[in-house]
Amino acid sequence: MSEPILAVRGLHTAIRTPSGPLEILRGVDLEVDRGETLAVVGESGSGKSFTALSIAGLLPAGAEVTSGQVLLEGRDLVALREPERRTVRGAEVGMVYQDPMTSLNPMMRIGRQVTEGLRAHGWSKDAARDRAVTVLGEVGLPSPQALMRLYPHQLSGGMRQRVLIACAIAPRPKVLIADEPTTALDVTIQQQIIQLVARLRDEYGIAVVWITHDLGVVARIADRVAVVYAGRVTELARTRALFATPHHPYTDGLLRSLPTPGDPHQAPLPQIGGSPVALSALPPGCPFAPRCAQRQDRCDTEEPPLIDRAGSRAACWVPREDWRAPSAGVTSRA
Amino acid sequence: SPSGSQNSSSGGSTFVVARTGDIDKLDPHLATAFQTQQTLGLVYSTLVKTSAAGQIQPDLATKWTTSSDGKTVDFTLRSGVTWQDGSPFTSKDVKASIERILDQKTGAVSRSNLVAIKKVDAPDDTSVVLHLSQPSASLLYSLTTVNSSIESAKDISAGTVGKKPNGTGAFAWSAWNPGQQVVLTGNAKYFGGAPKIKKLEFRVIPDESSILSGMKASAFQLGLISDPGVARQAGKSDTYSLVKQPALAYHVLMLNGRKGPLKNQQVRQAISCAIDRNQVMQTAAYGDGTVTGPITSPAFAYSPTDGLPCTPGDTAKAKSMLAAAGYAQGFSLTTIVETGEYATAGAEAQNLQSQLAKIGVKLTLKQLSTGPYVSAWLDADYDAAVALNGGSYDPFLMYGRYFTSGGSLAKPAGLNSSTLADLLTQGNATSDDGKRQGTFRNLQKELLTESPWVWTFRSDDYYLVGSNVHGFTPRPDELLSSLTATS
Amino acid sequence: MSVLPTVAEPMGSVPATPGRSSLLARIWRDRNGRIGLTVIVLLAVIAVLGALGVLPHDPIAQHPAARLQGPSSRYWFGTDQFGRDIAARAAVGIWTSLRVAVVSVAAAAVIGSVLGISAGFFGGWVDQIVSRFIDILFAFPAILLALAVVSALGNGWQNTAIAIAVVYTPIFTRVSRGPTLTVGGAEYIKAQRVLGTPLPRILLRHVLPNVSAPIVVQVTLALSWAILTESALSFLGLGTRPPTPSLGLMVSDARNTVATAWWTLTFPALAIVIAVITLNLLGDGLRSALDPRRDSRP
Amino acid sequence: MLNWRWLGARALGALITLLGVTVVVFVVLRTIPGDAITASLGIESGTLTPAQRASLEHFYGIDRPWFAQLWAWISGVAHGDLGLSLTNGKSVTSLVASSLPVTVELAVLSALIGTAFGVVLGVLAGSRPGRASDSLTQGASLVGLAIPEFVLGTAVVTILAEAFHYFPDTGTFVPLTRSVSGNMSQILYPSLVLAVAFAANVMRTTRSEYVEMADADYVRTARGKGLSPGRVRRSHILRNATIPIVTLTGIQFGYLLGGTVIIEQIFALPGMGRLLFTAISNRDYPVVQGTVLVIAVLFVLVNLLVDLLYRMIDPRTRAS
Amino acid sequence: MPDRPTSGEIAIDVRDVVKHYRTPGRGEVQALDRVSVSVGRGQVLGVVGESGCGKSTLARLLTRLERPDSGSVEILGRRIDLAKRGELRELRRGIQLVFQDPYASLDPRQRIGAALAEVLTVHRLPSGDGRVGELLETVGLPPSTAGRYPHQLSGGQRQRIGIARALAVQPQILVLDEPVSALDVSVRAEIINLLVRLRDELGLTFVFISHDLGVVRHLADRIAVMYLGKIVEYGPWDVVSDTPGHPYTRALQTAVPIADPGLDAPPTELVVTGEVPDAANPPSGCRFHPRCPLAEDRCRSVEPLMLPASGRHRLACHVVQSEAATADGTNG
Ligand SMILES: Nc1ncnc2c1ncn2[C@@H]1O[C@H](COP(=O)(O)OP(=O)(O)OP(=O)(O)O)[C@@H](O)[C@H]1O
Ligand SMILES: Nc1ncnc2c1ncn2[C@@H]1O[C@H](COP(=O)(O)OP(=O)(O)OP(=O)(O)O)[C@@H](O)[C@H]1O
Ligand SMILES: [Mg+2]
Ligand SMILES: [Mg+2]
Repeated sequence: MSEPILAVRGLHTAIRTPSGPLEILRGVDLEVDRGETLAVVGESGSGKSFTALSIAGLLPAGAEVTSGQVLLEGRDLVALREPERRTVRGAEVGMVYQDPMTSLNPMMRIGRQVTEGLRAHGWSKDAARDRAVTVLGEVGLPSPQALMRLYPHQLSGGMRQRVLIACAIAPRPKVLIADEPTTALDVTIQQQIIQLVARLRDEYGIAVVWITHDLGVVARIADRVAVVYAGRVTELARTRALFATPHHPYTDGLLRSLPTPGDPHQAPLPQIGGSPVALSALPPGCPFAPRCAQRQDRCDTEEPPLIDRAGSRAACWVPREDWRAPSAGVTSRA
Repeated sequence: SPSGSQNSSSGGSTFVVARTGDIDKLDPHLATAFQTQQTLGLVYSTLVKTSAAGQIQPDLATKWTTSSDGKTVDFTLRSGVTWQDGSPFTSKDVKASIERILDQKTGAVSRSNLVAIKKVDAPDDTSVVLHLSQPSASLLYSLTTVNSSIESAKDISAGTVGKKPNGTGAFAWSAWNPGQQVVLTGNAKYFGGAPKIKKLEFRVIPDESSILSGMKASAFQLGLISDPGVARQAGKSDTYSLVKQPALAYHVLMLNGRKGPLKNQQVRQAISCAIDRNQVMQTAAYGDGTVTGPITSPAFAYSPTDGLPCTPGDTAKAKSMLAAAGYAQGFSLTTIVETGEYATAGAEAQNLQSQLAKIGVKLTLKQLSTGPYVSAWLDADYDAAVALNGGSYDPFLMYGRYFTSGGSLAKPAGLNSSTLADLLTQGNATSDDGKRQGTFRNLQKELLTESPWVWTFRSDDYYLVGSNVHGFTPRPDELLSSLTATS
Repeated sequence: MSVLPTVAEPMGSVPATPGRSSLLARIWRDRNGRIGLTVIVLLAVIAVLGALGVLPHDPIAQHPAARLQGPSSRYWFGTDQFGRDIAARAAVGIWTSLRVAVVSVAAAAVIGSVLGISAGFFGGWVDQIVSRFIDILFAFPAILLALAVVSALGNGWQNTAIAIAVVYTPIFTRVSRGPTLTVGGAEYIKAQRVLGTPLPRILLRHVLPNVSAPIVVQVTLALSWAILTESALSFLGLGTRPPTPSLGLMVSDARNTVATAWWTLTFPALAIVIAVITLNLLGDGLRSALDPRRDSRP
Repeated sequence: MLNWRWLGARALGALITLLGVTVVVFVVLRTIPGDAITASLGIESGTLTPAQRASLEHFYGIDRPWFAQLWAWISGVAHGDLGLSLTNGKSVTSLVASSLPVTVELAVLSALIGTAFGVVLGVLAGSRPGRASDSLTQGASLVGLAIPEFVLGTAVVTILAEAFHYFPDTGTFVPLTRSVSGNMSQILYPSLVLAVAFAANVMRTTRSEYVEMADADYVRTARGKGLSPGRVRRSHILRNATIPIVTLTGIQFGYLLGGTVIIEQIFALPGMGRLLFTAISNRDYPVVQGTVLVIAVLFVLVNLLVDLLYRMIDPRTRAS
Repeated sequence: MPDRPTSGEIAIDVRDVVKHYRTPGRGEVQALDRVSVSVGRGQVLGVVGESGCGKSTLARLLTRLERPDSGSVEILGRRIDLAKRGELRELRRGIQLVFQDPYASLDPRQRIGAALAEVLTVHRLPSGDGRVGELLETVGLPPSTAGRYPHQLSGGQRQRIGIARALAVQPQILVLDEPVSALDVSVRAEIINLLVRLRDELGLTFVFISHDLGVVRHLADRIAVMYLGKIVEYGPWDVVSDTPGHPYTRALQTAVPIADPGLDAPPTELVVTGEVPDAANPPSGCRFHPRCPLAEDRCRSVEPLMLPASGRHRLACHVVQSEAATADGTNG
């Protein structure tokens, strides 16, 4: 098996809080190959954004990676000192953010925002300019020349997200990390962005890490999926495999809770009971155990590692074959 | 000194006098602010002037004689005097000036002191005769004030008085920058001899501490201050010396004898007895000054408390006097206090308050800035008023306007007393020195007995005199005439 | 006047979140807040002691024999030109200064907030009128306002307080209007309207508490300016009515004795500086305690 | 780029404000006891005969009903005539014209010094929140805010005089255009004193804006592009912090225009603060009215300028 | 699939409603332009459309947070847009609104219990812990929730509170403005199930607003599709969601990604290009024409009318309408 372009191994990230340090990521494992899209899904607050920021080295003040590795083509980024790290950022790992309305500097012209990243990585002024025009065209923005002189507030949300993507891919990075890039957009625009990123991925041969909480989006774009729960990856699998046979009851619950075509007026939607755990008050064993219908005694005491299950990997002690009933992890009453 | 250009006295070009206030008008007949009088007093001359000790001396008039009935005064004028604009000075100027003062429409300040003048004659260029309706001993003193300055008849008829001062004094008018400075130049043709100072600047430095700092840095040649607190800080310095000069003005607690308990003479006396004058002076003025009775003129120096049935500060006596008057429990008074005009007002008021509290009189301080204070004062709309009243070399000029019937300030004076009025009129009707002494001594006694007000002390004026300044001597009336001879 | 009032930085559109813990506890968690809270309580205790007159010396009684004495075991901070105990006067001075500050700022905050909230909530012509009125007050030199009030009414702490209140009212209007615009458009206010909650109740129970954070922070800042303004007015001869001591009065009086009796100025000036710094620190503490971004995460 | 309609609306608003100021100052002045005559003659005004008083009232124009006076004044203003001073008879226009440059220069210089120091210190503190340098700068700014201006001013004057035998020049005001050094010897020290509180305020705002802006999404974007920390600070954090700083500076500057009186007293500068203060004490209505109007005009102009500046700095408010 | 029979009574009747906003920077925004729609008692109307198409504006008009520029809004037979103060309070007991952002719609400084009790007090309904507990139970929350602050609840729990609060006045109509858009997938199902239960148990009338056709489909009897301030298609839920007529509805339908990796990406000709135009400056003719794969010349100039396609199904599209006409023609 060839080495993945980006691999995350046992990543732990903690943040300083008034009541002491809090572990947000508790051992994240991921990998993604060149030309491939990895989707990271999970509930709000599960640590998806922290994973992205840890990879890019953009953690907020007070947060830091405490252990683990981020391997870009085998090179551990965590071990790099900040100035070297900076040469990777943008140039080799590009980021696109969730909120296109606030992620562009409102006081700076679009052109400058695209070129400044290039200039930081040694591009000449003219080369950067040409590249910016090209790349703005590539992301499907009309009349890039004129656009360069506009300010963000003169663009719509969808256009701004395209600009952000242009900023990220302009230096031809090897990995593009997109943190919920379509959540703030309309479905029709989301569809356009999905297509755009897929096209760019294929043209550039880059690896994409796409963070989302929408399983529909996952199905549409991802080659591989990582499901995050309470700061850990609970299941890591190829997309089709995951949708067909989830090996973690949480994944299973998520998939079942989706409205399906057919006659929706008949039965209530299946749903996962309980509510997500707070990172500051994790139970001793598996963090999903309190909501889990497949729970066994062991789950309350010992946290499961990622276990290989028929080509997938899932952090669950109970093999799918031993589940009480396919839908038992799921209650159907409101 | 690093201050460089401005420090020019050594070069002899400009002599800078720093003071807190500016002049407000250019017509000496209307000048009330003492800064204006100080300044215009150097530009204009008067018929006669006073020595620092209060003696009448020649100025534009070299000789004068009063008729035996006291109703005619003859002046012989100095000849060869020229106005600063070059025209010659004659008796017509004197006649025109006095008539201008007497004219109601002018609103001249010294009119009320000169009303005795019925008629002015100018028989020739160097003689002037004043015809009086009645003898007036204070007349000559009235003629010494800046408000009685002689203006040029030409200016008067042209209506240009108050536009650009044109006098016969030691200094000629040069420029006025309101709020900042007044510049005068030495009058080479001055009849008293050309002053050594060629250029004299009065500069406004509103903050007295800053004047002191400026003196330390030799930025000024003369600094005029009135705040004893600042004077105390002056200490010793090699750039200036501090000269103290007792002023004619007196600090006083005026009582409104037409109001409430104060109508009762015993009550007023009790208040007067309760107040230790020295303590007021010690606390408010750091001991600088002189405890005084009503009359501050050096020529009429009497015991400051003779006339009171007690030694002031005798609280027990004062209390019993109050009790006798029916106020054993004391009472409340509100006093108006002027802020911003002179430094010690607040402190005096606070000490008076503390002293009166001992006899059960609760004094409430109502601090007012000048405008409202003056309004209230003029309307006699007060129980008591902490005041600094101007003095004069002549007692009649000090109290005639307060305590004679028809006196212009009889209302704010707060008391009508025919005894006082008679004494004042008597004192003014005779020019016999001995008689005047007796009358004014009685006046002082009567004022203390009636106790319309409580006189506390005369404060010192402070002059910070630059160490390279010679020949400056201060005067009790705060005029700066000695600048004529200063270098 | 010496004080340059500034409007506290906007606190963002999100209303403040109350914590599980009380406001005091949240201020306590902030270092600046902790210092501010401690010292202000200390000052308040001193002030109350001063006001109650339980101090060893009478702040008003004059002892002409003991004038201008340096600090000693009898007179901790020395005596002034009347032989009054500076320590006692400073204690009462803190009381006076705080009282002037509190009364004026309270008045300004109440009137200003009512105007600001009305303008922000109702918009339209109400907003137009209020905003114009505020513009006019702002364009007025503060000193004229203060001088006019004091000249018209005479001096005395109440009038000083009125003067300061007039100067600071427009600031509170401005500070409360902005957040009200945001809060007024917030969904929970719309929700109340749909639920049929009467307008006064919406304003009092829902708008006011949610715009209070910036107002409260502004209050601490304004308190500190008010103390400075009181001293500035005293310098111009328009402050508290003697013999009641106020810090500003003591400092401006002592300007003339400082060279010969340093203690007359030093202690009251120090008290002003400490009070102002303390209030600013308290403001910082409050700001961070009320910051919606702080522990807004579950 | 200029939006004329916006400018027109703003100008109209400003005009209404100024009219309001005019009326209010007029009313306020007349609530204060004492009138021009007592102000100008002091206690001597008690010696006036009724006829004299009437003629003086006529002379000062205070015998007419107040609305007539107001109208006369406003129509005078419209012709650039602010009336005559009651105390010294000079034209108010000339008094204001001579004191205006002093105050404006004082305010401008202290604003420049204050802003420069404030921004530099604010960035210093804000870029390393929680560090010793942060605490130190913040502490210093608090002290700067807390010292009463007259104490600081007196201290500066006294120390200069005691220790260096120096006293700032108090002679005729030397305009900057005539002599820079002469002008500075008058204006520099008072500006420095005024700049202390100004800088302290600017520093505090800069710091908190800096800390806040450093958290903004677009700053993260910029860091994500691999920009150096210095670049991020200059092009992203600071550039966006300019708007609140400009606002604050504008507000403070506006206040300064009407708030230099104490410093002008101590340093004996012939500025508008002192003119106003003296005029108020003297009940010199025309001077007070004129000065207040001019200060208000300046204040309104500064606000307009700040708004204009915003619209230049902030592309979002620019008319497209 | 039953098109649930209308009870004959009309709960909501909106006629020719126009609402324009004058904004300083943008000019006049045509948030709603001659919109008519009615909902029968006990029915669920689903409203879908992209951001800015006027969905929330419609909700605000229905609950009289705002009044229309013209047209009429009738709630339970009475004109809510004309109601005076007292009458309005009464009418609002009939219609309630649940907001999109459950956090923003709760006063952050009020405990849950107090918030619910306040509604009861204001409407002089029997309050007290018992009633509050009942309400909480209705939305599936334990009574202990009453003691909490909004920020101490999860998103789903907050949305339940929003619903409970609306139910407190026992309304007959609930307007739900994107009640699940802000929620996680795992929680979304809970709320939808809750709403279904309430509809069935309490017989409520719903106006359910969403931008997600998939979600609306799950709940609605009728669906109205909006585009730039206009309703462009309206009909029974299954017709509109499964075999939509209007090209915009079709685009919406295919744009929502389906959670099935086996499915191919939608054919490119159904993907709408470009973005929603500014409502302040809507395109001439058919407002959708610049993005429409079927656009013809007349679409640029002539505004299509809402015409019946079949039965209760109506839409506004020149191309589809004429195709149908031709088809009818050939058939007939
Ligand atoms: N400054 C902080 N202090 C304490 N906890 C924090 C802080 N920042 C983030 N967290 C916690 O870290 C966890 C992970 O946050 P993250 O932003 O990675 O979630 P996410 O999966 O991206 O969620 P979403 O879908 O809402 O974006 C959350 O539980 C959040 O509460
Ligand atoms: N108060 C208002 N002032 C000005 N314009 C407004 C106002 N409210 C809404 N609009 C505009 O009216 C149009 C319709 O807004 P509305 O909120 O109804 O859209 P929506 O369909 O609910 O969108 P979303 O899905 O984003 O919530 C938008 O263009 C919006 O910008
Ligand atoms: Mg996230
Ligand atoms: Mg909406």
